This record gives sequence, structure tokens and C-alpha cells, in this order.
Amino acid sequence: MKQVKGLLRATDLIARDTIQYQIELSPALLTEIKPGQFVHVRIDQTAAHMLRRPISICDIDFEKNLLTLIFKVVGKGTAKLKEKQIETMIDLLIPCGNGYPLDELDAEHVLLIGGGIGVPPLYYLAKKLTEQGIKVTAVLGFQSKADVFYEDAFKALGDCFITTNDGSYGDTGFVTDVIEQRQLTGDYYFSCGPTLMLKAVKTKMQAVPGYISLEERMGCGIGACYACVIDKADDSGNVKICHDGPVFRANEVIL
Amino acid sequence: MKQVKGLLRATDLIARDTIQYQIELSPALLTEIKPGQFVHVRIDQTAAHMLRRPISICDIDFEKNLLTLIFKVVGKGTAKLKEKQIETMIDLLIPCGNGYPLDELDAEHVLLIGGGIGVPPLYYLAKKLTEQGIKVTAVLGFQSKADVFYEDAFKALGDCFITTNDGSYGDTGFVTDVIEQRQLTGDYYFSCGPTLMLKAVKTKMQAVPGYISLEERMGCGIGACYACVIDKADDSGNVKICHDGPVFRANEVIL
Amino acid sequence: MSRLSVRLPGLDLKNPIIPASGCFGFGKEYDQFYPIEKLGAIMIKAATEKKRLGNKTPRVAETYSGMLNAIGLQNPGVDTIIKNELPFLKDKQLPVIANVAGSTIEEYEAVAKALNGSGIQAIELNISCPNVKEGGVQFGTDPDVAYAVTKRVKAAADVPVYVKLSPNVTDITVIAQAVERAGADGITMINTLTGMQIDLNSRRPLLANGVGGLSGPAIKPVAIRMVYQVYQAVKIPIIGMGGITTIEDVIEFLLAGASAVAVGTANFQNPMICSELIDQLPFALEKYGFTSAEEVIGKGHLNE
Amino acid sequence: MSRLSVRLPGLDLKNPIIPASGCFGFGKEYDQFYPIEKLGAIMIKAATEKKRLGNKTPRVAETYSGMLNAIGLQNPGVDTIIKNELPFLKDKQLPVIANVAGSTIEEYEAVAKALNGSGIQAIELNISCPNVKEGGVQFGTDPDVAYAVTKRVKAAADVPVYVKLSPNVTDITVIAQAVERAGADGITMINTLTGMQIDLNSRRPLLANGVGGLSGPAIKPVAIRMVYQVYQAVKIPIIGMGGITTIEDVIEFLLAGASAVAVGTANFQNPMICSELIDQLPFALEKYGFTSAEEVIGKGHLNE
Ligand SMILES: Cc1cc2nc3c(=O)[nH]c(=O)nc-3n(C[C@H](O)[C@H](O)[C@H](O)COP(=O)(O)OP(=O)(O)OC[C@H]3O[C@@H](n4cnc5c(N)ncnc54)[C@H](O)[C@@H]3O)c2cc1C
Ligand SMILES: Cc1cc2nc3c(=O)[nH]c(=O)nc-3n(C[C@H](O)[C@H](O)[C@H](O)COP(=O)(O)OP(=O)(O)OC[C@H]3O[C@@H](n4cnc5c(N)ncnc54)[C@H](O)[C@@H]3O)c2cc1C
Ligand SMILES: Cc1cc2nc3c(=O)[nH]c(=O)nc-3n(C[C@H](O)[C@H](O)[C@H](O)COP(=O)(O)O)c2cc1C
Ligand SMILES: Cc1cc2nc3c(=O)[nH]c(=O)nc-3n(C[C@H](O)[C@H](O)[C@H](O)COP(=O)(O)O)c2cc1C
Ligand code: FES
Ligand code: FES
Repeated sequence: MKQVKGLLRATDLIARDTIQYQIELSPALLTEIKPGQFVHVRIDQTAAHMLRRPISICDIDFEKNLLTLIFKVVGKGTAKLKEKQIETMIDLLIPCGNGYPLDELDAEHVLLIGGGIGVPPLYYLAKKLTEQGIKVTAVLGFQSKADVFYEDAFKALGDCFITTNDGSYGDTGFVTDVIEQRQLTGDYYFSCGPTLMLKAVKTKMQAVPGYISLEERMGCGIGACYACVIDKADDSGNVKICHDGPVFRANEVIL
Repeated sequence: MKQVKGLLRATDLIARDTIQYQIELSPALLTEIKPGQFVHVRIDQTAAHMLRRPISICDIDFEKNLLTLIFKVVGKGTAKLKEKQIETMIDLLIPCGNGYPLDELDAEHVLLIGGGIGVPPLYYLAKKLTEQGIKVTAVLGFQSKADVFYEDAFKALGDCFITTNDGSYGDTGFVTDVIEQRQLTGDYYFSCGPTLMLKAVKTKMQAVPGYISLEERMGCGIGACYACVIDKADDSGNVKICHDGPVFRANEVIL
Repeated sequence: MSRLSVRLPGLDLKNPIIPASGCFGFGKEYDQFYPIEKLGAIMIKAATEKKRLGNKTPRVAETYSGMLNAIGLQNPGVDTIIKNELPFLKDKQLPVIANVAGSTIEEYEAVAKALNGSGIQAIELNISCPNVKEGGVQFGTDPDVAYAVTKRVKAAADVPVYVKLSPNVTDITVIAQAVERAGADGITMINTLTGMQIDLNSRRPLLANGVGGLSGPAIKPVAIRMVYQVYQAVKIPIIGMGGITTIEDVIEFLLAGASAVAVGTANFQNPMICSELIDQLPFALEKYGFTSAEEVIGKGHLNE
Repeated sequence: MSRLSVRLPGLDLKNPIIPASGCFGFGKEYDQFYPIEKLGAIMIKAATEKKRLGNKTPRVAETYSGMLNAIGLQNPGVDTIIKNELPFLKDKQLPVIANVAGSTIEEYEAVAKALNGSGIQAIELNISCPNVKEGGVQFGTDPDVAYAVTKRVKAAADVPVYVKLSPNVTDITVIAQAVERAGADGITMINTLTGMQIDLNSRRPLLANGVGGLSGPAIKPVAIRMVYQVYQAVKIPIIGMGGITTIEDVIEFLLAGASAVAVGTANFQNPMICSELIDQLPFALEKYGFTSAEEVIGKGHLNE
């Protein structure tokens, strides 16, 4: 883990309230990163915001040395990040957390299940999986048509089904409805999204080994402050999402 | 008094840590302004800085509808103002305070005595006085050569003597030394600068009627909070610098 | 009743937004920016029996997301206020909450009596000013003293009495319950937290008074906590304040249990703030699923 | 002695910069960013007798220039800390100040005893944690209870005992004097101010625990005021904290009377902060006209 400043090379609105950052970083740093890890972003150089914001690694472009982040403007911090102009420096702790266990994986086909701002980390994962020759099918849920992003990007890597809560685009309903109706499965599933979605996914996919990526309000982001814990399923205590996660085996923690 | 947002058209470093702002405002507003008045500037749109900063009116360009402010970077607020880029909006309360009493003035020659960041308000005053056909002589004191600004501008309007504390430019010593050595005087004097300087000027110039412009830490800037008072010389209480000043008759207040 | 109106003892407010005492003078200065009759009410600057000149300067300092002040209750004295300041507010038909201060119980009583018949709607009994050497905060930190001064002022006044509490106490509910027992009609809270800034160059406290009162967004979490606790401890209504700058802050105070709110420091940053909050309130109510301001009050509590 | 070093009971510090308890774990995580042996000392996360899992989440929230936390003293228990965490710090030769917490006087005593012979340099007796239902802050708000627990822990401990004071009191000097009488070797202050944030969507307190502790720059003026007051009220040294983010803040605390400082929340914003402050300190001393850190201590007081 390092604290670095990267140059913001591009900032684009790619869907409703959804910003894509492309940040230039050193190649040495980028090669260390695993899908599922996140960065802890400083909002600005003043004392107005004392907490960083955790944002998932969405993609890495090794040719241009660019890190892609995608975030939704939901509160004061992300609103400030939205205002940043290109060519400013972005202060990151990177890489945070553990990432998805790609090496141990014995799979031919995996199912990626993402909801809203849970979609970004699945993209770099999908890329890495397909590089390893593993087939990916993505089921991505959004609120509404205006919120959809990265459909084409996922489609370039495998099957991709979009669903919206209000039916304004793709299928209608939750990701679990799509899985049900389309009878989707895989050797593993990887899921990231709101807790309610993860719960539904976990129940639905009981038969399949899966990994989920969790969110919690964070302080340090590096395992020092005990802000971001979640109870373990085996009753032996809790683990830190920032340090022991954010990726966990679906049956490892109590949602 | 109004709260307005003006467009920052130019921001220039004109001396050490000394920034000149040129802000575009409506002509109707600009014509209301009298020399000696000030603006109360909001630092930014966040809650980080709850207090505005008082800055004197330095000049007005009625052709381009520009207001000139000159400020020195001395703390957190002015440091943030320094970072502002052109084309951003600057939030001002304008005009604040009373200004110099030009109409009542029965004079042929006045002496302007300024120290450091007390120099800016004297410039617009000098312009207005010369417009009225009154001769002006300016004595301007700075710390050091690097701090000097607006020498040529004052010279274009009348005599102008620069002095620096360290003698690196112009005369050496305080403004009162220059007045002494050069035997300067006038029908009136107008002075603005650090309190210590004003005290020395007041003593030195006892024989001449004078006006001084004062500084104090401010809250509201409009007379509502009682932050910025100064005791009256006649023992009858205190007056508010933001509302009853910042310009006072030299013998009206106790420095 | 309209969507924005709230009703408290002596105060039928068309909306729950009030400028806080000491941050709005007697209204005239802010009337340059918008017609102040738009406000729910006005809390005027503290009045003492006689004219007071306050502390030496500097009296204010900026802090992170806040400010310190040690004005020291400067005011022209209650009689002059009644004569020179109240007529303007009466013309505006703006409900007036008169902030009453003093160094002794007798002075508090005298100010309250002087205000009888003056046409104000309520008294805000300031037992929490940290910026005067005697009086002020010491009345607000001891429940027995708070009880005594409330009781006396309540007996003397011809309008409802709201007691303004100090946050500089171990348990604010004890003080709140004491003033409720003494007959207070309501509570206003919080006054400033006592703080200090030291100037690195002079190596001395920056404010001439040494300590000052901390206000602004920095203290909002403390204010919300205290309003929440006092709401559960007493039955009389609360006017909440401390760091309000946005309409979300207003809703947060109402959820915590305030029946109306006061806005102080934010007026210095943005003189239009109270007006803007009043304009934004209907939209915020809708956004957060409420049909009226009254409905929000206390809804942040688990049992409501 | 070097220009930066300061000397307190049990603590010969090469510089006065210490990470605050609970904001720096047991040091390992921050050792990724810089060699933590550079620090004056480390205040480790609170230890209780047995392992504690702490409160439900969410446990933190951001506020204007600050944050709220309600971790609830999660820690693996004092024995595990001694076994798993102290060896790393011993290898680094970094002075350790062990934060001791508990729900009963007996628990405080047991933790202090367990630490005997563990190689730590001092105990920081945490009688001021607002985030646990029992214990914590209640020990820090009553001078008699503060006296009693300090006395017991002082008798049990084999290293100097610093007592960590709560700012949530009417008069902090009373508590400071009580713990001084009980034999405390020093005082650390301030812990967090109790605060709350209410979520507008859920209409409930945002932290699962309801209230939390407010820290960060927002509280600095309160911390400076209290250090200043306590410095005048006791003779034992003070380690000051509350909102430090810049080297000017460090100097300000020393001027107010602190002999060393701790940095908490700022580590989350900038993990390098303590290291940067240590690097900046010599230049700041020079800039403000001091030749050593020791020389600054208490110089903000009128009589010094
Ligand atoms: C490991 C991880 C990865 C994430 N990846 C992404 C991503 O790729 N894209 C994206 O849009 N969002 C992501 N999030 C959520 C994102 O961190 C929050 O939306 C963001 O912090 C909100 O900040 P704010 O200042 O706008 O909101 P505010 O509500 O103003 O924030 C206040 C505080 O609450 C915290 N907070 C608020 N919502 C969340 C949340 N959902 N999760 C964690 N902390 C929260 C903030 O960090 C901040 O400390 C991720 C969260 C985690 C834990
Ligand atoms: C009527 C008036 C006119 C002024 N005109 C000018 C001008 O034309 N050019 C210029 O450079 N400066 C001028 N000043 C001084 C200027 O206001 C301060 O230098 C500035 O506020 C410092 O802000 P800061 O945030 O950089 O300093 P900080 O020390 O960080 O400010 C903290 C607080 O102290 C106040 N403060 C600090 N120094 C002063 C001061 N000298 N006077 C008043 N308040 C202060 C700030 O306003 C702020 O509230 C004027 C002051 C007054 C009262
Ligand atoms: C400059 C200033 C002057 C104040 N004067 C008074 C006063 O006279 N009487 C009083 O009860 N409170 C006074 N207060 C306290 C405010 O009314 C209010 O309780 C406090 O500032 C918290 O609200 P805020 O954070 O919105 O400012 C004053 C506050 C400030 C900043
Ligand atoms: C997340 C967090 C956890 C904390 N845990 C402890 C603790 O275990 N023991 C303790 O005495 N203080 C604890 N504190 C208080 C800090 O040590 C410090 O006293 C306080 O935060 C003020 O300093 P700051 O403003 O620099 O953070 C904690 C603070 C935070 C923010
Ligand atoms: S955020 Fe500090 S331990 Fe996870
Ligand atoms: S700054 Fe408020 S009265 Fe002058």
C-alpha cells in the first residue's frame, strides 16, 4: 500500500450522476493491483473533509498507465470529486484490500452479478478472467435507463444482461429475477452491490460457491481503526472490510 | 449594500505575496462606490471558512466595469483567494462602510500616507481628489523593495515618495521619517496602514486635520454583530469600524 | 395552518426559521438584503439593564468550519432597545424573541420587567453566555441557579420564557429539567462551546478576552446530540441551533426534536441564508417525504 | 538533549509527536508509509481485559472539519495485545503508551496489572470513552470516581500513569485536579466531544450506537481552551490533542501548555501526517522564534 498522487487525465459523465475518472499512475504501481481492490481517495487538501472515500478499481490501461475509477455522486465528498478539473493531482491510498482470489480459481465459466455502483469492480475482474480463458456472463442491475453504464464494455467480454428496476431499459426487476428467468449459473459467482441485493443473490445462488464484495463506512481504509467490521459467519468475531475484504466468500460473513 | 457575484477577470501578482484582482460588476453598482469603502469577500462556497474577509476598494474602471482589489496573502483566507482562477465568480458584500468625506472637503492640497496593504484605498481616493482639482502628495511605506506596488500609478496623479523599512528602495525608514525630512504637509491628510503607523502619523500631523482608515477583525461586516468596535475619543462609547468607519476623523477614536 | 408554520408558546410562526441572537443585530442591517418580515421570528441581540460596551477587541476569530466570538454582550441597554429598535420590528409585524442577559438574578429580572408591554412575543433567557466575566454561563451550568433565575424571570415576564442552554455542561438534560420545573415555556439551544485560539506570533490568546464562544458547522454534531437528548428529557418545546448552513441541517434539527431553528454564524458568510432556507424548505420537506414542518419534529427518535 | 526532544515522566521522547490512541492501531499499518520508529512515541488502541467486538456498524461518519466515531473499544484483549502487538513495537524501540479501558474499576486495574513487565513506557488511563454503554466516560465526568480509578490503577501499574480526560464536563480543571491528587503522573487531553448525526433518509441516528465521539479540526478550539485551563490548574505535564493537522496546530498546543501532542483523525486523511509534522517542526520552531520544543511549552500564558 502506498500513498500516491496521480494526475487526473480525464473526468467524464458516463451516466446519471456517474463520473469516470482516468488517473495516470506509475506502471510499477499499476501492475501490483488486483481486481476487487479499491483506492481510498482524499477529497481535497483542506481540513473540510477529514475522511477519504473508498472507490473500487474499475479498470487499468497498461499502455497509457491509466487507472479507471467510476463513482456516483451521492453526497458531499463525491460532489467535490465531480468538480475536479483534469490535470489536477488526485491523492490516493492504493491498493487497498485483498481483491478477488483469481489464482486459486478452478472455473470455466463464472457469473458476475453487479448492482449500481457495485458494477465497476466487476469490470476489471471480467477482463482478468477472460484473459485467463474463463468465460464470463454478467448480470447488471440499475435503477433506471439513465443509470446504465459499461454495457458495451461487458458485452465485448462475454454475455451481458442489463436489468432496470423500473423496466426502462433491458429486463425489468432485480438481478435475481434475471438469473431466475434466464436460468443463469456458473462454476462461481462474484457479486458486488447494495447489501439487500447481495443478500438476495446469496440466497438465490446457494448451490454455487461465490464471492461478494462489501461496503461499509470507513475511517483509515487500511485496517487500523476498526470502523469497517462485519461479523463472521462462524461466530468467531468480526473482520475488517478494508483490510480482510472487501471481497469475502459469500458464506464467510453475516450480511 | 448588496450581495453580488462578480466575474474575476484578472488576478495578478503585483508584488511579493500581493495579488491584484479585477472583478467585473454592473456599472450601476460601481457608480455608488466611494473611495475608502470596502468589500466583504466570501472565501469559497463551502463551510470551511465561515467569515468573509474585508478588502478595500482600490480602483474602479468605469469603461470596463472593473473593480480593482489588492490584497496581501497573510493567512488561510487570502491564500485561498490567491488560488482563484479567472472566470470564477467572487461573492462580495459591496459597498461596505462610509468612505472618505470628499464632498465636505475644503482643500487645495492633501497628503496621503499609506503603509503596506493600507496603500490600496488611497489610490481610488487620489484619483477622485485629482478629479476634483485637488493636488495630492503620497507617502507610501513598505517593508522592502519586493513589497512596493503602485508607485507609477500614484506618480501619474501627483508627487509620490516611497520609503522602505530596510532602505532597499526609495527613502529609508517610516513614513513619518519621510514627512519629517521632506517637510511635507497639506490642508488635510488621509492615512491608512498598521495601527502603529497610524499612531505615529496622528502624533506627527497633530496640526493638520486628518482622516484615518482602520482595520479590525470582522464578523458580519455590516454593523450587526459588534465585532469590530473602537473606542471613541470623547468617552461616549464605541463605534463600529465596518459601519461607522472604516474612515474616521483622526481625533474621533482612540487608537 | 400552512405547511411551513409551527406553533410554540407565544409564537405562531409562519415558518420555523429564526436568526439567532447576536448574529442579526436588531434586523435592520439584514433588511437591506431581503424583507425580514419573511422570517419566522427574530431573536434580537442580548439586552442588559444598562448599556454595555462589551470586551476589548479582537472579538472574533475564524476556526475550522466555525468561529470564536467574545463580543461580551455589548448592547445599548434594554430601554434604548425598546425605544430605538423595537418599533422597526413592530412595523414589520415580525415576532420578536428578546434575548435577556444579566450579571445578577436581579438584573435578569429587571430586564424582563422592562420588556413588559413592549410588544415582544417571547423572552429568550440567556443563561449561557461564555463571554462575560460574571453572569452568563455560570447561571447555565448549575441546575439550582438555572432554576432560580428562570423562576424569577418567569414571574416577572408577561410573555412566554424560553431558556437558552449552555452546551458546556456534563449533562445538559439536568439543566433542561431544572428550567422546565421552574416553569420555562421552552428551551433554546445551544449557545456556543467555550474555546480558544492562540496567536503564534504574539504567543497570546488571539481574542482579547482570552476564551470565546465556538459556533458554526463545527459544533453541529454536539448541538444535534444535545437537542436529541433534551427532547427525550423534557416536554416543553425546543428551538434548536448550532451550525446550521443548509436546509438538510434544518431538517436534521427538526428530526432531533427541535420545533423551530435558529441560524447564527451562517448569516456572516451569507446574509441571505435565512431567506434562502425559507425558500428551500417546502422542497426539502417534499424530498424527504414530509407534508409539513410540524410533522418532522422529533421524527428522528426511535419511538416515533 | 536535541532541539526536538521533550521529557515527561517515563517518556524521554526524541520529538513531541505521538499518534493518538485508536487512530493508529498498533502501528503496523502505518509502518507501510514511513518507519514509525521516527515517532516520539505511540499511543496504542485501547486495551480491555477480554477481547471486545465493539459496536454495530456504521461506526464512523464525517462532519464539517471533523468526524464522529463509535467504535466501542473493539480490541483483542490485553493479553493478546501483549503477545501479538507489543513485540513489533519493541523491535522498533518505539516508546509505547498503552491505552487502558474498562467497564469497572476492577477491569481497569486488571488491565494495568496485566501490562506490568510488558515493556511499555506509560499507561494512558482512558476514563473518557463516550462510545461504550458502561464504563468509559462516566469515570471521567465525576471527580470522585476519576480519583478512585486513578488511585487504583496507579497502585497497580509499574509505569507512569497518564489520565485521559473527557471534554464533556462543566469544569475540566476539577477532574484534572482530582486525578493529580490521586497520583497521576500526567494528563492526556482531550478525548472526543459527544455528538450525533441524523440520517435524513432513514430518519435515525446515522451511527448504529446513536451518539459518537466528535474529533478533528472542528474541536481544536475547545481542546486548546481546555489544555490552557488545565495547565494553570495542575503541575503534572499534559499531552495535548484534538484536531491537529498542521505544524501551527502543534505549536499552538505547546503554547497552551502541552508538553507533547497526539494526532488522531488527521492520520485518516493523510497517513504521513505524523512523519511530516516531525520533519516540519525544526523549521516551525525557528520561524516562531524558538530554539527548542521544550522552550515552547506553556509560553502562551500571560505570566510566561
Ligand atoms: C470498498 C468500497 C468500494 C466502493 N467502490 C465504489 C465505486 O467504485 N463507485 C462508487 O460510486 N462508490 C463506491 N463505493 C461507495 C462510495 O465509497 C460512497 O458512495 C462514497 O464514499 C460516498 O461519499 P459521499 O461523500 O458522496 O457521501 P456522504 O454521505 O457525504 O459521505 C459521508 C461519509 O460516509 C461514507 N459513505 C457514504 N456512503 C457510503 C457507502 N455506500 N459505502 C462506504 N462509505 C460510505 C463516506 O465515505 C463518508 O465517509 C465503495 C465503497 C466501498 C467501501
Ligand atoms: C476595512 C478593511 C480593509 C482592508 N483592506 C485590505 C486591503 O485592501 N488589502 C489587504 O491586503 N488587506 C486589507 N485588509 C486586511 C485584510 O482583511 C486581512 O489581511 C485579511 O482578512 C486576512 O485574512 P486571512 O484569511 O489571510 O488571514 P487569517 O489570519 O487566516 O484570518 C483569520 C481571521 O482574521 C481576520 N483578520 C486577519 N488579519 C486581519 C486584519 N489585518 N484586518 C482585519 N481582519 C483580519 C480575517 O478576516 C479572518 O476573519 C483590510 C481590513 C479591513 C478591516
Ligand atoms: C458574534 C456572535 C454573537 C452572539 N451573541 C449572542 C447573544 O448576544 N446572546 C445569545 O444568547 N447568543 C449569542 N450568540 C450565540 C448564537 O445565538 C448561537 O446560539 C450560536 O452561535 C450557535 O449557533 P450558530 O452555530 O448558528 O452560530 C452569539 C453568537 C455569535 C457568533
Ligand atoms: C476512530 C477513533 C478511535 C478512537 N479510539 C480511541 C481509543 O481507543 N482510546 C482513546 O483513549 N481514544 C480514542 N480516540 C480518541 C483519540 O485518541 C483522540 O483523543 C481524539 O480523536 C481527538 O484527537 P483528534 O482530533 O486528533 O482525532 C479515538 C478517536 C477516533 C477518531
Ligand atoms: S476503515 Fe479503519 S479498519 Fe477499516
Ligand atoms: S463586523 Fe459586525 S459589527 Fe462590524
